[in-house]
Amino acid sequence: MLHQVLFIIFGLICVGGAINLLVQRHPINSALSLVVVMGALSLIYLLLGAEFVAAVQVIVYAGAVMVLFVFVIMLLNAGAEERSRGSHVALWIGGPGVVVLAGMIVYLMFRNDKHFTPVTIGSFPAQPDNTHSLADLLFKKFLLPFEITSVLILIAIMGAVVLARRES
Amino acid sequence: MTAFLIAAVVKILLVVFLLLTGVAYMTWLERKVVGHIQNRWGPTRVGPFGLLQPLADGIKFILKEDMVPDSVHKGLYILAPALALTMSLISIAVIPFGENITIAGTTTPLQITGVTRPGSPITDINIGLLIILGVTSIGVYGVALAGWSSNSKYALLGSLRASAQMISYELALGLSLVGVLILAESFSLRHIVDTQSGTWFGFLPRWYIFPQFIAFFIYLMAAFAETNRIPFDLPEAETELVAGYHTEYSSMKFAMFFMAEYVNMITVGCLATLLFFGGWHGPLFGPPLLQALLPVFWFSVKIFVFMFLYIWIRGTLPRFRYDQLMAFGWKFLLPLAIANILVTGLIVALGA
Amino acid sequence: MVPLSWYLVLSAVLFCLGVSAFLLKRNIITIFMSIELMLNAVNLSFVAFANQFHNLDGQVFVFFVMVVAAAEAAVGLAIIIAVFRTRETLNVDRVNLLKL
Amino acid sequence: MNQPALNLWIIPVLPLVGAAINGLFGRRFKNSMVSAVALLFTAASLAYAVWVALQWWGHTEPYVQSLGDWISAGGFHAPFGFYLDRLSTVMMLIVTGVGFLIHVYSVGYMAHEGGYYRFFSYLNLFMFFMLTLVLANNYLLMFVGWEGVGLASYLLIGFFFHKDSAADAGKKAFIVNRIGDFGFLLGMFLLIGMFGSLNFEAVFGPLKTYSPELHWGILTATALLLMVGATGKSAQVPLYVWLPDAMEGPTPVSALIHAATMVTAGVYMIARSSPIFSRAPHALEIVALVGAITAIFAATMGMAQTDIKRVLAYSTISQLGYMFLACGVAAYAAGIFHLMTHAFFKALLFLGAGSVIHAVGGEQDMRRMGGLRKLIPVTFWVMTVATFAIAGFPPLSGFFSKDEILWRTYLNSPVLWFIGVVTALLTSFYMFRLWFMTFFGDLRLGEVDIGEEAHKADAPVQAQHAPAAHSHGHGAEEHGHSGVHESPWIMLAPLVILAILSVVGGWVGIPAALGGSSHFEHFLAPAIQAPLTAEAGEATARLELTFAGISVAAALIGFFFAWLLYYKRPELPDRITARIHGIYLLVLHKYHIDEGYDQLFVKPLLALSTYVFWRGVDQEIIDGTVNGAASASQQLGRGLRQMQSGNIRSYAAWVAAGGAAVIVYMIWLGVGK
Repeated sequence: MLHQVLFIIFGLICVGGAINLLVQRHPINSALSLVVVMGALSLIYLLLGAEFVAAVQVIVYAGAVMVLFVFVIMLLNAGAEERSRGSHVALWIGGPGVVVLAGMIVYLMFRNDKHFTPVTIGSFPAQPDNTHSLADLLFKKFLLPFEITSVLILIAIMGAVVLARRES
Repeated sequence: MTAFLIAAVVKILLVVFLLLTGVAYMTWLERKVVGHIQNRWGPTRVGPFGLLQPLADGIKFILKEDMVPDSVHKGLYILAPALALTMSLISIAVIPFGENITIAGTTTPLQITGVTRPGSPITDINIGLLIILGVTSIGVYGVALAGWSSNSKYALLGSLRASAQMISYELALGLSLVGVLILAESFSLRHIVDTQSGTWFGFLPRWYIFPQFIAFFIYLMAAFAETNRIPFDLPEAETELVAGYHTEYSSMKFAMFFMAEYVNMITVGCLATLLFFGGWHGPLFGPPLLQALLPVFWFSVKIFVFMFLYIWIRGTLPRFRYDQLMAFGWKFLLPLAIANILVTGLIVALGA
Repeated sequence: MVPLSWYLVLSAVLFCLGVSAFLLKRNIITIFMSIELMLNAVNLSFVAFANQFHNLDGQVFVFFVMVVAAAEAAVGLAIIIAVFRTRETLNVDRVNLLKL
Repeated sequence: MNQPALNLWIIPVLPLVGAAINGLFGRRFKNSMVSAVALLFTAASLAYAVWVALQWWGHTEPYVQSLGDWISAGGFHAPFGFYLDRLSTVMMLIVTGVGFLIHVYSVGYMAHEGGYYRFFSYLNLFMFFMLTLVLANNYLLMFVGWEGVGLASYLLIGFFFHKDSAADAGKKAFIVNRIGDFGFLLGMFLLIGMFGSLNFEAVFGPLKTYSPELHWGILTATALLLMVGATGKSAQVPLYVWLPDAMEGPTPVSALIHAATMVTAGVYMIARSSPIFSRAPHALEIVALVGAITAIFAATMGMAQTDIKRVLAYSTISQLGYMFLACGVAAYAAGIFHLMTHAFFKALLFLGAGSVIHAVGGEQDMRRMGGLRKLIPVTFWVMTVATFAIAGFPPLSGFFSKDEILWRTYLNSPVLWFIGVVTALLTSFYMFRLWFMTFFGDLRLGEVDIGEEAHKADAPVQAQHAPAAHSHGHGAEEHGHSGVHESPWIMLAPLVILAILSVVGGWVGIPAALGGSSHFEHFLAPAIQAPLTAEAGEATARLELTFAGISVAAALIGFFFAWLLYYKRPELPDRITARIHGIYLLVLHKYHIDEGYDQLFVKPLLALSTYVFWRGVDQEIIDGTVNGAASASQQLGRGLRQMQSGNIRSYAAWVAAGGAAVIVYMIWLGVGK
């Protein structure tokens, strides 16, 4: 019961934030609503028993990535976006496409719900903190991808520096 | 259940009250100490030794006219200080001050988010440290939005600096803690503190400051930067941009930023104490009640030392230049922290 | 007791909101945010399935997604800054020459 | 059976290493270094070959060594394998021995030519392929060597590639050989079809057991196809045309490749395939016929040539014809015997000719030579030996081998024997003609007579040796009368050795009738399989002696005519040629065979490929297809370009629609049911 209430609350916050991101005209409002979405998502992760992921979600996404966005918005002093009609395709092809996509996925999920076991708090993870086992996976089974992503990050940093540097 | 709720509420109110009072007298202390460092008296008028000065300040803040400049981004302008203060207050919730305490038959841990069941060890939230980090990182928004929403060059520059600085030093801060985490093998603050009980060689307390002094040094620097304190207080460098991100703020909103800053200082101090100075551990003696309260005392003493260090440094050091700040953070602290992690991990791995 | 499909549907809805944001917003930065939103939606389903199958691999993948998202944000924002410098606009409808 | 470990592969690989070293780094070496490398590896190969031969001398059964599979497709396996029986032993020794001598000779002869390292690397390469050919234990590997020597000969014929005639000659040799190789390939396919393998044991083993009638038809076809290949390589009618032109190459090359070794590969192949041929009597008859025709045909053409090397070329062809004749009458041993002796004296002749050309500073036209007897005595004497040998005077080597062939031929069919004898007569005639014209009379060097055909013959010659003449140590003017000089000993030494060989070379096969014990034949016997049909006519010693006498008489007659026409009364030939001018010209122009081939094959092929394949197929169909595809895609692109609006959101819209479509399709497929 409590679980469902929490889920509904946070889920509604998520969806509301996302919709707000969609309707807001000023990028900084969109950014903040996205931060809200992410925070709510991290709480939903907690419901799913992934507390470490939740924390990292807050720290990395809300705390770093979105700050970066806000930072850039402030830096470029971006104003409210203009309602230019650049692409009719986006509206007349993409719109229906998205609707169909959403409908299909939702239909698929509900249709296959009988195959799934409902989520109950505490059922997973078995041991009190799954951080250890997560670390085990990350540094044993997924060591190579981990290293590769580290290289990826490095390259991304260099790329960002090169791109953003003003030519002189 | 009711007892549990009551205990929780009581704890929350108590902690918040103590915290805010602490903040208030922190300001007094700062003015006094800096005053003496600069051969002044500091506040003396209000009350003995100006002890009532914080109260007077508080009243002044509340009674002042709360003016909102035109052409500010209204919503965010109001949201920003609230956000800053809230985030700084939230993080206190996961900080443990001591072991159980039993009052009127109810046993409760000295920690807001801690839970205890009879006959079982205290279980507190197992990612406390991460929560603190996350919350502090959210706190950046307060500063950034404040600067941006108040639609003023000084404020904008200040908040740009602030956010850049905070993002940069968060890295060093987080990485400096990893060393301790490797040793303690847990994110739970309480567990970390427990691992620091006892002594090495009978006399040296088992604090992580000793094996992790490099980490502590890094943490100290990063903490100063995170809290925008001298020598890293560029976001509010009076001589350059009037007051940085809260230039346009007045009265209670300004007070919120003010309090947020000091609460952050205290939080950081608590964290340092918990991670490096063995939390509430200290010599215990006397009657049971004293036995129960001594840990809290030791804890506050350690925090006090830390706060004094803050003030002392403020009275002593000049301010960095901005490029120096960034260079220091990225080119010195970050590599050092990584090296520290590597060495610690290596030693632990070899030891295991 | 919450059926798994609720989580999955939530993730699907978020994803589609992200897509539509991508389609409808004109501001490059906002479009980037919608990408982040989509990634988050995918993360949610990862975590949900990790819970479903009692297998932490899904959560590990969330980390990888986060890393990629962070890298993508860094580079993307750098690109945005570069574009803004030359075109003086953030409106994608005005940036349609396939060159800076 | 307990085999000593003879690593046969070393023998061919050694020259290959030499070729590699010279080919890769030779450019930087000094000439002495280059020749040192070449000689070292060739000598090593020779030494090892001798050692191997001694190791395996006593054994009659072949020594087979397989180094593992090269091709293994389904049931078909072609190993890198080597096969040493007495036949290949003989060939191996000839190739390495003569090859080594000619290497030595070349050091002197090529000393002043450009591309020194190139020459020796090619020469070593040839040695490698030739030895592979000889030692292969299956037809496929043999074919590798077969093609390889073709390549080497192409490279060496076109050695003076800056000269069109040389380059053309190389191409001609290559292409004509292709025709033969085509036959060889088809023959191999038939063999695979029949035996499922190309290994000699696998092919010959079953053949021993077959009864003569058992599918002789397909065996005949195979044999004929193999013979086509042999005619191509061994310059038999009708594929001989490339050999005379091949004389464009440097003289040592002519000696090694186009006289001693490569051209005999065909004979070797037939002898090697003796089990097959022995099962196909008709094929054998055709081989004999081809051989006989080639022999007399080439001999007649040889009579009229004035270019010393071309005379030798035609004589080579006709001698090869002899060998074919021998194989055709199932006297494989005699064929190989003649192959060996011919290798000696023909190599000697070519090298001698080279020495002569070298002496007179690049002149190749015999009508400008003469009287060299005094000037270059050593060359004269060795040439004399060789001439008598090839003319078939006892007791020189040529006599025994040729006599053996003729005798066997008679036993088989008197008609072919008669042709053989006439050829012998002609052979001795044109050889002595060469001898007299070159060494007797007085030196006619420099008196350029304006024979219209003479120019045709000379033009390339001058061009070829012009660089040589200039790059000679002493100035070009010394190449007048007084400039005639004996060759250096590094060139003469091989000549002497070969002279000795061509004297004694024949004694290993003295037939019983002449008090010998035709040892060579018995030696080869285990490697050769004679037809099951017992030979006709019984061999009586007296009969054989008479035939020996007849062939000697033929040689003497040839000698007499040559003496009469070119020594006693040198003006006679012109009168005679004037009398029978038509025939003379016909012979001189080699029966217009080349022109005939040109009309018959080359022009039609050119027309076909020009008008049908190039203009028609290539330009119309292929290019048309390509261009059509290009323009079609261009049109398509024009249409699709509308999508390429450059607007990110439009792209995103397409992607979203596509994603939706995919999901719908998957659900329609029933995914996740």
